[in-house]
Amino acid sequence: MELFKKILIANRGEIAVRIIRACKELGIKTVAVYSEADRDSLHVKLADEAVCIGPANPTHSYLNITAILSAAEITDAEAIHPGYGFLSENAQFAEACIHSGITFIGPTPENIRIGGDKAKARQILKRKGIPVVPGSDGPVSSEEACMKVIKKIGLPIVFKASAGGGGRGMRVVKEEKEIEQAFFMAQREALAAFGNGELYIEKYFPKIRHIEIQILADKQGNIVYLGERDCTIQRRHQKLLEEAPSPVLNEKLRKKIGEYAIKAAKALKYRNAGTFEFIVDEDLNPYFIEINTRVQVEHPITEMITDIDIIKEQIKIAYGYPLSFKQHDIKFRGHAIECRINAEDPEKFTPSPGVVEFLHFAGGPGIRVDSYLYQGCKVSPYYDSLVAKIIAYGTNRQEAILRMKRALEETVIKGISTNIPFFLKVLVHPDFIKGKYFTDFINFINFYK
Amino acid sequence: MELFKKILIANRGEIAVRIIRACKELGIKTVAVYSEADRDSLHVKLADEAVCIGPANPTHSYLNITAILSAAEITDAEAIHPGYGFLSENAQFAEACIHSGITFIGPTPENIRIGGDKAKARQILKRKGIPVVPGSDGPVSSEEACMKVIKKIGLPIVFKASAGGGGRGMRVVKEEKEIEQAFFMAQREALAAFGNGELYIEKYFPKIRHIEIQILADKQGNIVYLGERDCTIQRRHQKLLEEAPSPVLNEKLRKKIGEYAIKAAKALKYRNAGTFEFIVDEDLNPYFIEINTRVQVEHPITEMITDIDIIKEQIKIAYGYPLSFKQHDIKFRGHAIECRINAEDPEKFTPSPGVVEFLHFAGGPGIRVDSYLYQGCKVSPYYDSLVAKIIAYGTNRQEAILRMKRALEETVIKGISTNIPFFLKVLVHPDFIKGKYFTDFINFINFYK
Amino acid sequence: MELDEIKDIISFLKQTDVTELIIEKEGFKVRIKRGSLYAPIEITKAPTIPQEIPTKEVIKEEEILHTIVSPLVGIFYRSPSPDAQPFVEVGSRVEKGQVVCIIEAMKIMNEIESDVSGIIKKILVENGQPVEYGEPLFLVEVDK
Amino acid sequence: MELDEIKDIISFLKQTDVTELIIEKEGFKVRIKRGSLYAPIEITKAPTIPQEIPTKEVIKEEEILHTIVSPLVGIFYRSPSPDAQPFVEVGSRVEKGQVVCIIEAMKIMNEIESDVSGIIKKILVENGQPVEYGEPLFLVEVDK
Repeated sequence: MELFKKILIANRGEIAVRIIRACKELGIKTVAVYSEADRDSLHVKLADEAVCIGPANPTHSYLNITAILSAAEITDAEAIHPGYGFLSENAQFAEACIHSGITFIGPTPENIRIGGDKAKARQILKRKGIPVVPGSDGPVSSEEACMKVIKKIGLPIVFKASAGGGGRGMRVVKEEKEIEQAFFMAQREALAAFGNGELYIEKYFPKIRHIEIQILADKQGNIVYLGERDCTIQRRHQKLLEEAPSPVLNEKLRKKIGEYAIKAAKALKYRNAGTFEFIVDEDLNPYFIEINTRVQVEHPITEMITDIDIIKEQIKIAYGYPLSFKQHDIKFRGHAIECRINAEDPEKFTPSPGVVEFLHFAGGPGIRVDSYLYQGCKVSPYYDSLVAKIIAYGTNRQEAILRMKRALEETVIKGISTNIPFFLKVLVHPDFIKGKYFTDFINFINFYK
Repeated sequence: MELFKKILIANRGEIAVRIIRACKELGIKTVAVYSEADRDSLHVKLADEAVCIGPANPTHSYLNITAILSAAEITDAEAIHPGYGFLSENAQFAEACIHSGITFIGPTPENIRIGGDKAKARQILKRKGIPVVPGSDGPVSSEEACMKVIKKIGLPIVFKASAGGGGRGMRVVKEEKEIEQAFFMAQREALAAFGNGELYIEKYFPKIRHIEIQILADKQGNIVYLGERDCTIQRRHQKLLEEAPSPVLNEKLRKKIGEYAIKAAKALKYRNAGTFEFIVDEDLNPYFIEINTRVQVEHPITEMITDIDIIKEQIKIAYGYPLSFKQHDIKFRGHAIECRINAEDPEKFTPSPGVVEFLHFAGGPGIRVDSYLYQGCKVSPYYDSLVAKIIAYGTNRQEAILRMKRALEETVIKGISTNIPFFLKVLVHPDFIKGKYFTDFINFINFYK
Repeated sequence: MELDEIKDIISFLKQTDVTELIIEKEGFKVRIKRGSLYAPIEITKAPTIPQEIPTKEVIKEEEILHTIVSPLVGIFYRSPSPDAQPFVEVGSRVEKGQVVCIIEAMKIMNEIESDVSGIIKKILVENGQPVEYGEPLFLVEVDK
Repeated sequence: MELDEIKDIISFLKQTDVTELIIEKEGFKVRIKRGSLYAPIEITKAPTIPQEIPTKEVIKEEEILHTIVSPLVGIFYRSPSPDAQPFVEVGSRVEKGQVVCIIEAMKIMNEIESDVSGIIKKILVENGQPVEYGEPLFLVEVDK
């Protein structure tokens, strides 16, 4: 199969390692880029070539478009994979790649822009008949406009930033008297965080599940969905544990949401891999919330149950190949769970950088480990605290849970603290075992036992 | 699911770890047994309880029936899993378990006896219409008897020991004048190795593939086959690399050999997991050669392509459950390869015991590692040199090969030598890539490059 | 030798794999030991049967006392039958070859003999308790 | 025996498999013990771009010479155009702020200035060669 000869990976950590592995298995040479703090990082060791692109501060290295494109140029890389985070959802970067004659492995700049403008995405998809959370038609710019919307949908509501992400610029309003202050606080926060104070309103559901649909779209216009991921176990809007399939979706609802995602992707002329996020309320009504225009951290659980390598598909699509399978070829099989192992205090969730003094990952059947750790490596305080993803596959949900538990019990990471003790509590919690949990689940875990 | 409360694992190394993992995932408590040399071994650390059963010399520890049954008794273990090697194919041990009221997780003592008497197994299955390698009907005890058989089937032939295994008591005869000496040499060797000099004759095929069928049989008499494993890559009858499915079998032949195995298992009233070994000649004619009445080292590749956990099935069958699936429920999916990582010189194949000073196993999609290694552990000179099994799964054979290659390239084991460099040569060899190889393949690998 | 010189050596050692350095010079002796390099191997708690042996004590006393260990896996009994007197008590004199306890394995009672002559100083296992191969049973002060 | 001699011995030992060495000499005693090494981390060969920097030499000379490093990723050019004279040669005097080379990144020519005044003692990169961020370009003997 003819493909790119060389790909530059504009990222670090586990996702850079993941992409390098896919390239190796496709016979593609790899170029790692790294900051001065990452000189001894695993992605640098595994790549065929490596270029130092700046100091530890990501603004001057992993977010430095010029340095990354120069690195691609001096190494003759034909394409760039951005991973997640950093420049992955930066439309300007995608455009700069295209202008430099380098293939950006991801969606089009237009797709990325829509993904970044949540109010607009809501509007477009609503017009296409996809249910969105009741709320404003596009941004609201004044208190009066707010009141109008609230009169229509009722309290509680949530203010969200059009450019938002990670919970910043968000404010829940439960009583009328809180509206004014919440509006201005959210606006100020959004402005500070994203340089854009635009807000929109959504109805607030206290008991929801977070369901996302993985899609793949080729340049020929073929689109498939690879089922859902249930990402309901979160802490402050940061996902911690994901599972596929969702324990609450039935076959009919799965198909319905999947087809919403396809319809949305078609409407947006979406290309490459993407994720359409929905919330599902207690009565199992789905509402679209946003699009993630990149590969997701939790993509491996979809790979486990579909037997499709999402990173390889991204590369093949970017090269110009049509998808080699149709929707009806995709078979779901078994159950997969991912735990995001973060270098952090398991009770206070504060980061715990340091040197890994001893490392032993679990092995055996059904266990996949995606990590950049090796014994003796440094976990840098400059970047994300995600150090490993442990993925457990089972023929059914119960087997996946028990397998994850034994894998976490086998795993030893010394020198840094991790959140493994937290997951060991989740996995034996009766609500989790029953599959009956919502985004507030973490409040029911007793940290001090 | 009601099951045993506690199982004793009468083994060490990676297979003991494998069985402990299965027990943990079934909620069963585990008892490890260990020799004085294995006090710090991984299986001891992972088990709920551990009992020292003797000195390093396996005759007085892992082969010590009294010590093992006493250990089961003092820990109240309800069942014993023997793994492979050691006491796994010892009918007396299986009987002693039964007499002590402990469930032996494996076939019946009668099954084990037939498995150990190759000449008799040949006879029985031949009578059932299963093709066996042309040769003697049962053992030959005199030179005259030999000559009669040879007149019928022609040269070359091979003498094999009825009680044999691992190539001992075997002699190939290509010319008539060699017959006498070969007969007496093989007889002497068999007597020395197995305390039994009984020989039988088989036609010798220089170009063969080694194909084995995994079966599962419950106590209710249901039998299924889980497809074949191609174990053709060997060195002195020791398997080194296995793959499933075989690159040479077609759907029709797969079904034919699978049904031979079922027929054979039925004829022998076989119970639990077992493997029926066949050779397949250049014209794709299969001939039964022997039965392995235990779990095989290479069982994971079957697990990867069938999604069936063979160890868990063994335990459920031993407890008395009927199989939860029928033959038509078993779906084969993708391709899996296993490399047996031995602590040995990669060119001379001499053992290389020592302390593992640095360890880094590959991770990522499609890679499974079954190993008892951890950084700092000892690889003992007393036991088998197998330290890890690296298993690569791919949606097709090419992906599995490339994935295995990148996994071996990522793996770092310091302090001991391993045969990883050997596999890296196999995986890029044109005959291997084409799938066109026979049991003499190893002769075509250039060790001194 | 000055403090700065020592500091200098320590800094230098950090870049090497030297773990111990002793310098004696002009009535001056410096010993630098680096360490805790290998992380201790503690994969998971590995509870052994029976409950924890009081290792510290045994090892301390082992230096002067002889240890009789169990030659097989089984149940430790101090007397030939439940009603009988124990074979030995703390303070008993034993001769080499004298039976000191019974270990039951596979319903067979194995008489365990002392491999030295001397005085029993300590009995390390409770009556009826399971024992492993090689597990310490008695401490004996050996005759000189 | 001087400190430098000891350091020298230790450096030498690193290339051998000797684990312990005791030297007694003229009332002087040195004992060096190596080992229990953290395994050196060499996951796989990690070739960096560009080809190997002559690290040893640089580090030695760095102690006395100043290194001008590349502030960005790109292509190193010694002269403003292919036909022009190089900005500097070995032996050239440079003033702080003087342009010493060009690094081309994204078709833009970035003039790189010396951050010290002194004499160019070594040019570490070939004309037209790609350079990383932080890569050493020149060694300069700084004015005292």
